[in-house]
Amino acid sequence: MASELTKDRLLQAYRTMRTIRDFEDRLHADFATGEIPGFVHLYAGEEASATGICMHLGKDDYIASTHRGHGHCIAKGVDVMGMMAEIWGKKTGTCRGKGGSMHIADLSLGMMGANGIVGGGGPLICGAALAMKLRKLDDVAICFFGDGASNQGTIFEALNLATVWNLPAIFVAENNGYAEATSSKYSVACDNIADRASAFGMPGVIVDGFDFFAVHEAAGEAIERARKGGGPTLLEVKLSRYYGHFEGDQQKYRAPNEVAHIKEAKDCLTTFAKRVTGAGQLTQAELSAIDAEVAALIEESVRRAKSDPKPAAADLMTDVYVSY
Amino acid sequence: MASELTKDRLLQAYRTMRTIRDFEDRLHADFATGEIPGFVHLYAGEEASATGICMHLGKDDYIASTHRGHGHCIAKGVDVMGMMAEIWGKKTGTCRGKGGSMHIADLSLGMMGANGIVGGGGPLICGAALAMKLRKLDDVAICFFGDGASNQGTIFEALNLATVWNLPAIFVAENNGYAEATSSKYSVACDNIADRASAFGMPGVIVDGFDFFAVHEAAGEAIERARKGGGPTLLEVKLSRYYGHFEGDQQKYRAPNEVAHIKEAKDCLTTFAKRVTGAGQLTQAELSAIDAEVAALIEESVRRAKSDPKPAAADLMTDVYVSY
Amino acid sequence: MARKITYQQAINEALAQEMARDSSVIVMGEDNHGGEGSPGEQDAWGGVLGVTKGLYHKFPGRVIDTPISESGFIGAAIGAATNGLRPVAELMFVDFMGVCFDQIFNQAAKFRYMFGGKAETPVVIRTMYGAGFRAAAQHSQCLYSLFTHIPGLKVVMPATPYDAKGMLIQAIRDNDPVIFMEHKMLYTLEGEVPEESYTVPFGEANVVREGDDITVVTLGRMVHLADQAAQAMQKNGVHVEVIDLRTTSPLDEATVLESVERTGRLVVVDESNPRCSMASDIAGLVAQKAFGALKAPIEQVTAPHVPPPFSDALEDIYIPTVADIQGAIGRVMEFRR
Amino acid sequence: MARKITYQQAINEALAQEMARDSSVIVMGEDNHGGEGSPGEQDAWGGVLGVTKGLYHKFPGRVIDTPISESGFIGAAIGAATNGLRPVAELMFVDFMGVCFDQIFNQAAKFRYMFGGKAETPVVIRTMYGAGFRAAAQHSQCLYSLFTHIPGLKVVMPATPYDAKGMLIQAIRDNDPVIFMEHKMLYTLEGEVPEESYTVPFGEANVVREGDDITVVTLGRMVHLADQAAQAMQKNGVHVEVIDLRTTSPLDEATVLESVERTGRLVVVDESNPRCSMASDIAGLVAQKAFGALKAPIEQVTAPHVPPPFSDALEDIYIPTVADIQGAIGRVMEFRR
Ligand SMILES: Cc1ncc(C[n+]2csc(CCOP(=O)(O)OP(=O)(O)O)c2C)c(N)n1
Ligand SMILES: Cc1ncc(C[n+]2csc(CCOP(=O)(O)OP(=O)(O)O)c2C)c(N)n1
Ligand SMILES: [Mg+2]
Ligand SMILES: [Mg+2]
Repeated sequence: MASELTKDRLLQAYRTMRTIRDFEDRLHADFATGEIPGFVHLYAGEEASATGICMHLGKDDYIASTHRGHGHCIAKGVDVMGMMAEIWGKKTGTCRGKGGSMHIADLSLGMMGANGIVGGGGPLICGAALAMKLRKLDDVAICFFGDGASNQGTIFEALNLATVWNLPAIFVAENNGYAEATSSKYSVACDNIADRASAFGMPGVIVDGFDFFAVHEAAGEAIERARKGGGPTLLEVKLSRYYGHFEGDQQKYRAPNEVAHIKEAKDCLTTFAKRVTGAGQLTQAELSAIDAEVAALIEESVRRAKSDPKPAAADLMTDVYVSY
Repeated sequence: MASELTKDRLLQAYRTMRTIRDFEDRLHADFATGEIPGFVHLYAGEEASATGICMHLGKDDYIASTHRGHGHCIAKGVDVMGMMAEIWGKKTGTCRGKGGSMHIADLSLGMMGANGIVGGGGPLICGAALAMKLRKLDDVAICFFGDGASNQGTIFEALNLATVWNLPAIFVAENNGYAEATSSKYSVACDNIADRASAFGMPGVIVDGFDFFAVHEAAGEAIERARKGGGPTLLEVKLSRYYGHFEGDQQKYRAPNEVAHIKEAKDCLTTFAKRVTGAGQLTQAELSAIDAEVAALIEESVRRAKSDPKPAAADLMTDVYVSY
Repeated sequence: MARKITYQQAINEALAQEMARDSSVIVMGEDNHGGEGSPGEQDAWGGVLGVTKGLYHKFPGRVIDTPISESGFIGAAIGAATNGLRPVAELMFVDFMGVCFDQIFNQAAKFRYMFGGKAETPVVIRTMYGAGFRAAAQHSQCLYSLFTHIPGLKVVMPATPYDAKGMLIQAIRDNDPVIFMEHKMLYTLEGEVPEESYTVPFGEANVVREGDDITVVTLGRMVHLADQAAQAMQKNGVHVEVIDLRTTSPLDEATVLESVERTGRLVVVDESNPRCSMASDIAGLVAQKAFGALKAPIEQVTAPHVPPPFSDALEDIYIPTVADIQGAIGRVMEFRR
Repeated sequence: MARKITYQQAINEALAQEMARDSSVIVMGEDNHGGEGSPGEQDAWGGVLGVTKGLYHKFPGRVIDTPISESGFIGAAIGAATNGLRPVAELMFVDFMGVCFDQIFNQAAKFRYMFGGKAETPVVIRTMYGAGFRAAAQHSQCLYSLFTHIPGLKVVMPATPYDAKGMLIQAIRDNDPVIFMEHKMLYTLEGEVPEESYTVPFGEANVVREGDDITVVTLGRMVHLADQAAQAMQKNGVHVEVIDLRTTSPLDEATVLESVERTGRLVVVDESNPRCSMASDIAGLVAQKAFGALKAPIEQVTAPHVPPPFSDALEDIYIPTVADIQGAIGRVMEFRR
């Protein structure tokens, strides 16, 4: 519950969500100018999910992310400067410019990587969790995946494996209603993704993904259970993405004003601010201060990213193998 | 129900089950002499499943089978002489000696093939069913798979696809309790495979696989629904295999006398015979006559298989492509 | 002069003409129309880059969106091909083959042989390959050598709009499983394409440019770079023969061998990683069957043995360049025993 | 004379010694002990052919049976390798790679590069390959060229019990993902194997037999057939150098090139299908880098471009034979320009 979170934690939550939002809004703007290379999938609108979940995690807990990975990275503590530089293809990037938006990773922070393969993270997270279990750590491993990914064999296999091995793993289905242009109503053969949990002998929980507090609480319970050896959970977070599948998507498959209505009624940042200021936990001034700091941070990250050097030709052939 | 089956159909059911049993018993014996090459997985004990299901099918209905495919083949009407010759590696075999036990197929009879890849048949059956639907036929397509296969991604994907496309497909999980030496209690993360049906928006049905009549009835309902456009069903058939995973398996993972007890208490042929003779539907003499005919058939199939020619060297390079 | 359309339009036209001709042809894949189940427009995407756009409205019920389960739907296309349909399934990026390869190489490719010649599997798997999009390691690979290694598959790599149309029509009519490789950087390439339907047969390489000094064997997008390199070399008085393989399986050995017999020199240009590649395949072929004619080492121009990098600074040197090809041609021409 | 054990025992011993030495080493796969959840014996199987037998009781909790979900558990092994373990996962038959290839080639193989050098993935995937078991098209393939094509993977193919032990220990200690290929027909092969632990480094070919007339480059089970062929040729006065590559990635180019520079003649023997194979890879290498020394065409001896057939009558001619190799050696020796 909101009341359980200290002021510092509330500020942290807001800062994380705001950072993600600004990071993505800025990429949206910069992509339009043609300066940003490659495929870019933005997380704007879904901030409460990554934030509410990752606030429970330390750096030895692992997460596996998706093609839409910026939010998970930021929430797990990956350096924003490095991320921006990476997306701009610079040598100073998190992956030295070799990965780009779809492959940002920082294993030293338990961030196993965004992933260009839909469903790719499911098995990997089982492995991270297996290692935790065999090494007798009380860490947890979280697999983020989308509604589209929920139909991929790798995710099903991972769900089964997690229960068979009683792993400290949480499967977070971020259901934003679409896989590219395809509705989850079409692609998912049952009503809710969480309904699939029983097929894999684990609890299934549905949570409102616009509500940071609801996500935080549901995730907390699942993570607590996992840390205590209680096994995996399937957590379905219902939310929406504000931008297209990737930058450039015209979104003709969506209802007119669909996004506008959601933003208006449910935006996670707006509802969070309303709630914490209404309850007297934080002031608008405190939030505005964060807004300003985040804006400056993002501005600085872009400034640096633009001026940072590209990888050198010699970098092409390194980092393929540890040895030879 | 038993009462709905005509005498001819009862005789057919018994003949099919007896043919499968004798075919497998004979392979077991011949394998021990070292004459039969390759991996051979026997279906003995599970006859009521293939028979009870395939009796509802015509030759335009499709089935996809597994590595344990002889029973499905025989029940679908594949020529026993050709099958035996195939398993012996002869040119007269169903697949001209190129496939062997794990790849017997006869597409002209809607038998899409045994399959050496666990779970391989799931997607294929969706395709056969999609073709039926688009071609506006009222045929059905059946995917046989094991408890072990029920954890394979391809099967999960196929279950989802079948509902998404509302296909005339039936998924028959033949749960014999083991995948090789691994118990389904370990590998399947929920109590019954049929419990997974709800995760894929389809009815799930459990049936006693030793009881031909139970299988026949449950399959009949599912097939009827599918033919009428009512979509897929997941049918879990609980049964047991009498021999090892493959020939050569010592079966140390099973309880002592496990198989003996099951044979004693539940054998599908014995219970079938008891029931139909008890109800006065068939006489013991009629059954014995079939026994004798089947024994002669199998004997003849082995005799021919032994004396038939092997493929010629020139056969190595044919049948790779239709053209060139 | 004939009408000019793009490679992408040529593919779309081939699909439309074959669907009109034969009602057993269907198209399926992720967002192949786009918008299924959604509140907005159907045919919202027409494939991730719009290649199948418009087919949905022309052929009701025959352009099918799929869930993201490549084993499931590619396998379904294969199964449907055994039951009277001629499906064209789209594997969006060839890089995703790893989640569905079994259905392709153990099922579709082997049915005919395993079943003693009694199966036909007329399925086409269209897929997008190649680097240049800044799409990084999991969306920029070539991987055609993996399919070429597998007996039972045909592997088709059109380099021009003309070939894209004619070879896709051939692929659809062909009774074997065909992997149809579309280079993402070629979609916007324009070229002359007849409006009427036609086929380009498999196993017939295209001599893009004739020359007697040296043979360059290449395929896919590299055909254009090789041709540019050849054109540049012409100015130095080097007459380069450029051969576009067009299909890697079946392979037109005769055209390659005949050319090298004549020129005595060979460079193979292949965008993929080098090990066990088409470059090595062709080099090995010639070193065995046209050795007597060879006057110089066979040079292979390929991407290096590293995954495709993201940054343009790296990707631009990862992909073989015209200069790389010229360099190889130069070295081979200069070789003296 | 040192102790003799089988190839299979050598693998088992390597696993046991490494598990004893390093508690982060675990073993997992389908029935790697066998009997999990079952009423009877645990360690009932020890792998489908008994290769991992006995480890279960020696290393409680560290030999893990898996459900049949290769993407799931191979991917889990990879994930565990990024979090402090050194898993040895078994892909029972290499033919099953098609249901889990993505985890191997897009995940494990690319982590290090995609992540800018900041990942290590010390996973070993043990798998069984090759023909001769009458196991037909889906249980008899080689497929190592597919892994070799992929940058980021190491591919290891021991031909002897000695190499099996030393290379498996090296694989486990290696910090890159390693595909460890075990030929099913070699399991019963006996050879001298030291009891103590040792490693055989990767990228160092083994000159099995020295000779100055012709070089035969080969790998895996074919090493033994090539050596027999060489022995037979010796009687005709032809001195054949036989090189066992031992690893296809990394590749010991130097040993191959040095030998061909000396002999001027090359036959490559590879059990796999021919297209884009190791045979073509080596032929291509030599045709580029040792061309000047070549006196004759490079012959490739491989299986034909067909799936492995079931019947012994066909399988025996599908697999390259000693006679095939002798024939190729003979032809290359006789070649005169
Ligand atoms: C195996 C695989 N198939 C297809 C794709 C192409 N693709 C990338 S994202 C995406 C949609 C994913 O939808 P979802 O899982 O709901 O995540 P979202 O984009 O909504 O966050 C698709 C089809 C891919 N990257 N990998
Ligand atoms: C993809 C794949 N993984 C593993 C195997 C090896 N294998 C063959 S049968 C089998 C067990 C199958 O168990 P189940 O599905 O329960 O069928 P059953 O043998 O009991 O009929 C295994 C693991 C295989 N053939 N294919
Ligand atoms: Mg989504
Ligand atoms: Mg079973």
